[in-house]
Amino acid sequence: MPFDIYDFTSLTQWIDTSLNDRLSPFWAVVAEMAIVGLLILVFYALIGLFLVYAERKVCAFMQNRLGPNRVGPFGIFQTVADLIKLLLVELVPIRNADKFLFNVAPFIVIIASFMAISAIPFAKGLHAIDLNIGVFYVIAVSALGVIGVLLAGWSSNNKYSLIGAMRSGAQIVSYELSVGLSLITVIILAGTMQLSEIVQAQSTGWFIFRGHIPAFIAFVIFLIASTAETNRGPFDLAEAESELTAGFHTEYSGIKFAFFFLAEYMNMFIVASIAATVFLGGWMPFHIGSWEAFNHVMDFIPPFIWYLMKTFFIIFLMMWFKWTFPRLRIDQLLTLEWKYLLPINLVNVVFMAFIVLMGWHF
Amino acid sequence: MEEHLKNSVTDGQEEYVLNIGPQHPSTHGVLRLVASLRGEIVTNIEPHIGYIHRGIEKMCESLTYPQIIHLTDRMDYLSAHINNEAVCLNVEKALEIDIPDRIKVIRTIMAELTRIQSHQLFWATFGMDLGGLTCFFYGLRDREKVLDIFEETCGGRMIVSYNCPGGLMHDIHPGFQKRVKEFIEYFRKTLPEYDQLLTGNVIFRERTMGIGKLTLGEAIAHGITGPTARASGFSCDVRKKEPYSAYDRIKFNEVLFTEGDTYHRYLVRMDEMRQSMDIIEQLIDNIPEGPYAVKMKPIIRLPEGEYYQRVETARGELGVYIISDGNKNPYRVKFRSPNFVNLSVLNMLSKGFKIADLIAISGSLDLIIPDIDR
Amino acid sequence: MSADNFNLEESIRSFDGDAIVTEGKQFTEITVHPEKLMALAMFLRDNSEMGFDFPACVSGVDYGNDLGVVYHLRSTKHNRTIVVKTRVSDRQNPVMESVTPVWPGAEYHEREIFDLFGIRFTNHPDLRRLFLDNSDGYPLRKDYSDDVNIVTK
Amino acid sequence: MRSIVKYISEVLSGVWSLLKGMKVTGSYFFRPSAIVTQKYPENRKDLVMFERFKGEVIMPHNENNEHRCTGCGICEINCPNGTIEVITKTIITPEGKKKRAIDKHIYRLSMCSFCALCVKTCPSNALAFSQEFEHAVFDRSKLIKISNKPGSQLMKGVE
Repeated sequence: MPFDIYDFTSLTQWIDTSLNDRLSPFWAVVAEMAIVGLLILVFYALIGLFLVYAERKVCAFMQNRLGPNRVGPFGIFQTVADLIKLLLVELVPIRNADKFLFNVAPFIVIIASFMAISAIPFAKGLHAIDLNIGVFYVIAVSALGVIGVLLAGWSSNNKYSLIGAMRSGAQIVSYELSVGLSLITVIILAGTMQLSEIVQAQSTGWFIFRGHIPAFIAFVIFLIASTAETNRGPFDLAEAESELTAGFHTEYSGIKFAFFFLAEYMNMFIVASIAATVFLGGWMPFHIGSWEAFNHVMDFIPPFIWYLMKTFFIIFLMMWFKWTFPRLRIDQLLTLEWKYLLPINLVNVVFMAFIVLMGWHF
Repeated sequence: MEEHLKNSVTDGQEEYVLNIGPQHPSTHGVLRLVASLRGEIVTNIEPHIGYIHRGIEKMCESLTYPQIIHLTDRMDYLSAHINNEAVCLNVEKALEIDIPDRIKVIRTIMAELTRIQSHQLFWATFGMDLGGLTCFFYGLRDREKVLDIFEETCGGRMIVSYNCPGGLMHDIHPGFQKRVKEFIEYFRKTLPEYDQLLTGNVIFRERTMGIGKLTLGEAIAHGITGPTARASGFSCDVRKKEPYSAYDRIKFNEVLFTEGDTYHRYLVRMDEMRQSMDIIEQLIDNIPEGPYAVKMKPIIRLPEGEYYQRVETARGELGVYIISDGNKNPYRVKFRSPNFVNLSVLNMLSKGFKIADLIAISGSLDLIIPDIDR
Repeated sequence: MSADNFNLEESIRSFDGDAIVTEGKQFTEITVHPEKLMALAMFLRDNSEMGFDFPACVSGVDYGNDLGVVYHLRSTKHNRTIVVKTRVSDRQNPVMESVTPVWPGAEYHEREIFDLFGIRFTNHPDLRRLFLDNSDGYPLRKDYSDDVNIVTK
Repeated sequence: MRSIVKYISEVLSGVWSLLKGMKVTGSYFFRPSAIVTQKYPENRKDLVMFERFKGEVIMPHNENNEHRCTGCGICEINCPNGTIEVITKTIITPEGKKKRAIDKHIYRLSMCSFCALCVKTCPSNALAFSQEFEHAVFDRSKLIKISNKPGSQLMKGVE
C-alpha cells in the first residue's frame, strides 16, 4: 500500500515506547495527555482563526466585497488582531445576571467542542482516542454544547437571550435525531461505529459512492441537520441578529464572547470533519476504479491534506448556505425536521438496510 | 407609559414584554416597538415614535417656500426628489405657473430613478431582515449606480435638493442620458438575480406568504397608500388617479395584487421597479428642449388660500397641505406622510404572528422613520 | 375635481342645514360645528353618493383665535376629494369628537394633533402624546414659545 | 399516492429554488472582477468627485487674490439655517467714493444642509461648491470657516 509512507502509527508508537522507557507508566500517560492536549489546543486555535478569516473572505467574495484587507497581506492577520482585541477589551459585568452560570456557560460550550475534536481521525494513526463507539461519542459530546447556550441565555437575564436560548434548545433536540439517523444509515453500511474502522472500510470507495442513493440522501440530510445543529445560517435562530440582536450571547463581551465565537466555528469544523470521515472517506485519497496512474498520483498527497481538503469543502458548502439563504422561522425549522427530514431519514434507513442485506452495495 | 407596561396582564398570565428598538438592527432607524409576547407569539405591538421629531412643520412656518424644499429631503430621505416635487408642484399650482415640458419630463425621470433606488434599498433591507445578508450588499451595489446618476446631475446623492419652485436647480448633466441608459441596461440584467436569490427561494416564500394579511377594506379605512395598499388591491396610485408632471403622457401599469400579504407587498415593489424602468425608457430619449427653470420672482408669495397637492412617493401618497396668508412664509404646512399612516396598521397586521414575522411585516411596510416623525 | 359633484352641495345642505358648503380653489369645503362632525362623518362615509371612505389627511390648524381640524377625505369609488373643516374657540380646553370610529386611519393623525395642538378627542381609543412624551405645551400653536430651542434671527 | 407525489415534488422544487440562489452567490464567488469595493485612503489620488458635487461652500479667488463678493447679504437672507454671516465694512475707493465691501464672509459648515440656495441666488456668482469631502475635524470650532482669503479684494468690474 503506497500510502503507508504517511502512516503515523509508527511515530505515535515510538513516542509511546520512548516515554514509557524513561518514565513510570503513570507519568508517561500524563505526559502523553499533556502533549495531545497541547497539540489539540494549538490546532484548535489555528483552525479557529483560519475559519473566521475564511468565512469573512468567502462571504466578502460572494457579496462583491474585498473582505479583510488591512492587517497583513490580504488581511490574513485580521483575525489575530481581532483576537488580541477581544482579549484586551473589558468584560462588561451584568448586574442582574446569574454570575456563576453566566461565567461558566462559555466554558461548557468550548469544552464540548474540545471533547469532540479529540475523537476525530486526522490521518492514519493521527488520532487522539480511537473509541470503538467513536461516532456515537462525537454525536453525544457535540450535543453538550447546547447546555452552554441554554445556560448563557438563561443566566444573562436578557429577554433576547432567553428567546434565543429557548429556540436553540428546541432546535438541537429535534435536529439531533436527524444527525443520528443519517449517521446510522452509514453505520449500517460500515458495520462499525469505530471511526478508524469506518475510514479503513472506505479504502475501496467512499461511502457516498458505495451506498448508492441512500448514502447520498443521508449525506444531504446530515449536511442540513448539522448546519442546524451548529446554529449556523439559515438556521441561526439562536442568534438571529435581525430579530434578537445577538440572541443568546447578547450580553457577552471580550474573551467570553470570543469563546462562543470560536466554538461556533469549531463546531462547524467538527461536523464537517465527521461528514468528511463518514461519507467522503476521511483521509483516504480519491481513487477512480482502474485508473492506476491517477490513483498513484492521488496516493502521494498526504492523508492529512486529503482530510483537510474534504473538511474545508464541506465547510465551504456550509458557508455558501449561510450567505445565500434567508433565515427560517422557528416553526418552519421544526416543520422541516419533523415533516421532511425525519420521515425521509427513516425511509432511507430502511432502504439502506435492505441494500446491505441484499448485498447491492459496492 | 411605563405604568401601562407594568399592568399589562391578561387572563392571569403576565405578558412577556420585549422592547424592540429604538436601537435595533431591523427597525431601520429609531423606531421603538414595545411588543407583548406570549411565547414567541406577538399579542400586541405599541409603536413609540418621536425619537427624531424635528418639528419640520413648525420650521416651515418661519421659512420661505424655496427654503422649505430642502427640509422635505430630510423626511423620507429615500424619496427625496419626489418630496421636493410635491412642494414645488403645490407652489406652482398656487401661483398658476405653466411648467415647460422639459422640466416635467426631467422631474418624472428623476422621480422614477428615485423610486427604483428606494425599492432597491427595500429589497436589500428586506432580505437582511429575513436573514439573507447577501441581499443587502447586492441591493446597495446596484443602488450606488443610481446615486451616481444623482450625484452627477444634482450634486447630492441622497439629499438631492434638485427641484425649486418653477423648475430645477440646474440643467441635467450632459452625460445624464447615457448614464441612465447604461443603468437601465445593467439593471435589466441584475434584476433577475434578485428573483433567483430571494423571490423564488422556498424559505423566503414560506416566510412571507400569508403573513400579515391586509384586506382591501382595512387598507382603505386606515388610509394606507403606496405599494402596501396596492398589494391589497387598493388602486391608489396618484400617478394614475391624478397625474402630475409627465405621467399623463406615458404608458405604464399600476401594479395590483389582491392577496395583501407580506409576499405580495414585496412583489409589488419588485414589479414597480420594472414599471419604473419602462417609464424611464419611454422618456429618456425624448427630453424636450427648453429652459430648465421658469423665471420666478425673487420672493415667492402664495396668494391667500389653501393648497393640497399629493404625489406618489416610493412608499405611498405624500400630501402637502399649505395654508397661505399671502406672506412669503406659509401660515401652516402639513405633510401627510405615507409612512406615518402605514405604521398605524403594524399592530393590526402582526397580532398573532411570531417575532420573526413581526420583523418581516414591518420590513414589508418599508417604514422610513424620519418620515414618520417629521 | 368638483365639477362632477353637482348634487354634493345640495345633499349636504339637506343633511345639515347649518353646514357651510363653499367651493374652494381645489375642493368643495364644508365647515361644520364640532358637535355635528360625527353625524356628518357617518353621512359622508355611508351615503352611497358620497362614499368618502378614505381619510387622506387630517391636519390641525391654529387660526389664531380658534383651533381647527381639517379633514381631507377621498372617495375611492368616485375618485373625488372633499374637505371638512371644524373649529373650536376654547383654546384652554379644546374638545372635539374623534372620527376614529368612522375612519380608523384618523387615529394616529388625531394623536398627533393632540400632541402638537392640544385638541382633545373624545372617544379616541388611545389618546396619548405621540412624539413628545415628556414635555409641556403644544408646539404647533402659534403662541407657543420656547426660548431655549427656538432661535429666531 | 397523489399526496406522496405532491410531497416529493414540493421537496424537489424547494431544493431547486435553493440551488438557483446558490448559483447566484456561487458565480460571484468565482468572479473577483465583480468586486465593487474601493480601497479608500489609497485611492485618494484618483478619486474624482463629480463636478457638481456639493462639498462645501467656498468663495473662489483668482490669482490676484480677488473675489466676486460684493457683500450684498443675499446669501445670508436665503440660507435656511443661518449658516452664512456676512460682515461688511465701508471702504473708500480710489475715486474717493464710500463703498460697501466684505470684511468677513463666515460660513458654518456644521450648520450647512447643502441646499445650494446661496450659490444659486448669489447675484455676482461669488460662491461655489468645492469638491472637498473630507470634513471631519477634531475641534468643532474648525468648522466655522471664513470664505474670503485675508487681504483679498473685490474683482474689478463686479458690482
